[in-house]
Amino acid sequence: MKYFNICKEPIDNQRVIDQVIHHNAGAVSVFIGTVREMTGDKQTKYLEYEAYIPMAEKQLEKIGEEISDRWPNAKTAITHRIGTLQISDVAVTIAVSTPHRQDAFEASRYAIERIKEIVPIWKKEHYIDGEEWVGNQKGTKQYLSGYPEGIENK
Amino acid sequence: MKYFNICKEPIDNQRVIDQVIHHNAGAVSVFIGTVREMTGDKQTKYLEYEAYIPMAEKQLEKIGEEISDRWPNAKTAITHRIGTLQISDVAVTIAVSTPHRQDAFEASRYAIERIKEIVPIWKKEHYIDGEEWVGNQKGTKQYLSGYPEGIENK
Amino acid sequence: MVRILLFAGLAQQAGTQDISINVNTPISIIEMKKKLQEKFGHLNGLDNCLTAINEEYANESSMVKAGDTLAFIPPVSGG
Amino acid sequence: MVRILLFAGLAQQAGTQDISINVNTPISIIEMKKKLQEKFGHLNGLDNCLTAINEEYANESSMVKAGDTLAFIPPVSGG
Repeated sequence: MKYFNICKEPIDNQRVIDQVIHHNAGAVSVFIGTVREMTGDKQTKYLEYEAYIPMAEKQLEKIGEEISDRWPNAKTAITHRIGTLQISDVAVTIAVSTPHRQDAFEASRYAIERIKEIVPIWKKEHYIDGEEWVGNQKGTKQYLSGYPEGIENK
Repeated sequence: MKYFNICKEPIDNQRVIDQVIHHNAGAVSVFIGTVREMTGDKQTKYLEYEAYIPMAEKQLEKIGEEISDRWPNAKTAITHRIGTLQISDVAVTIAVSTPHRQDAFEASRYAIERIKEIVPIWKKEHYIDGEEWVGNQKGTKQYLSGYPEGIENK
Repeated sequence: MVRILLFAGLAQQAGTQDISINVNTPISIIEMKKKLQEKFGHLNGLDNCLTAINEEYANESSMVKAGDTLAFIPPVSGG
Repeated sequence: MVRILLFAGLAQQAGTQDISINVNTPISIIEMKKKLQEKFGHLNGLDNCLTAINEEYANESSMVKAGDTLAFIPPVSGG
């Protein structure tokens, strides 16, 4: 299985975890994003995720590289699911192993924040009373540089 | 399976994760502690963990209650393995689910720090060139109150 | 031909995800956005979305040429 | 009888994990530590280890009585 993977089937968390466990890891921080039913007073029926798959996998890999730059002994694996997801389904699983626990927590958290900034994946909420693409589709946020945060022109 | 569990068999991470996933969880932060081979220049051959099992399970449960007090919508499950563990074996798996990711990371981290303070479990390192019980067995740390941090006389 | 990819709300408005547009000489992304609006009418969010050429983020003044794949990337919402 | 539990380095030094000591009237943990040292000789780390009576942390002045379980808890190192 790829370390940085967009998939259409349910995610096997243990397979993602196994990809980062090794003899000098002492800590693995795993982040699992699941489909939540209630957001404020809005009730979700189900979600749809769409991705620009080849670019999304490249961007996930880039996040892995950023983590290795910041936490030199870290090892990262990320799988994001797309398609239709029901309440409690796993949308994303991130596993980061490091020799010591503080780095694992920080790196795992870094990964999910970066996914939300630079990986071309989109979520459509299907609520009981309507649907919407999430992520500021109305265009009120400006990317003045043309790049998301931390992505530079090469 | 118990939510707060001391076991002698290999830990099934997915079972611990499944215990905290529910319809209003949106984030699960999982911490997995594994046996690391090198600590500085010391090489571990294997570890032995010992526990005061009934009290250890009560203390794990207490950590779950502390988490629920601090993060009201959190749900926690913790399994710690004892006995002989080889390099890369999983010693502890903590899963905390919350509606939003920040709380999950914080609570999961809180849990591992508290385990290291209040849960009666001991680790014996079997190095290539000797063995030792870990945890300041020499008695240089004083518990002046007679209680570990955050445990009060009732 | 330049291959154009649209996603999420943009694809929904345009009614397609994947089209090809003929270009004789390299043109900027700004110019390509104009061509798209000529073809589909106004597309909400096109003005401020990100873009990628051949799977790498680009900016509005980047040039696309025949054989390139240009993706319009609305604000992402994975995770 | 008070049931005494020893763990980790303490159990290793004493050569046992689980013994019973007769008490006629309740005695403090400090006094029980003295009894243990009479029985086993000096035990490294006994002085500053934590204690639990019936699976709850206690302090040195807490009293133990017949039927109680008293555990001596060296600095913990789980996780």
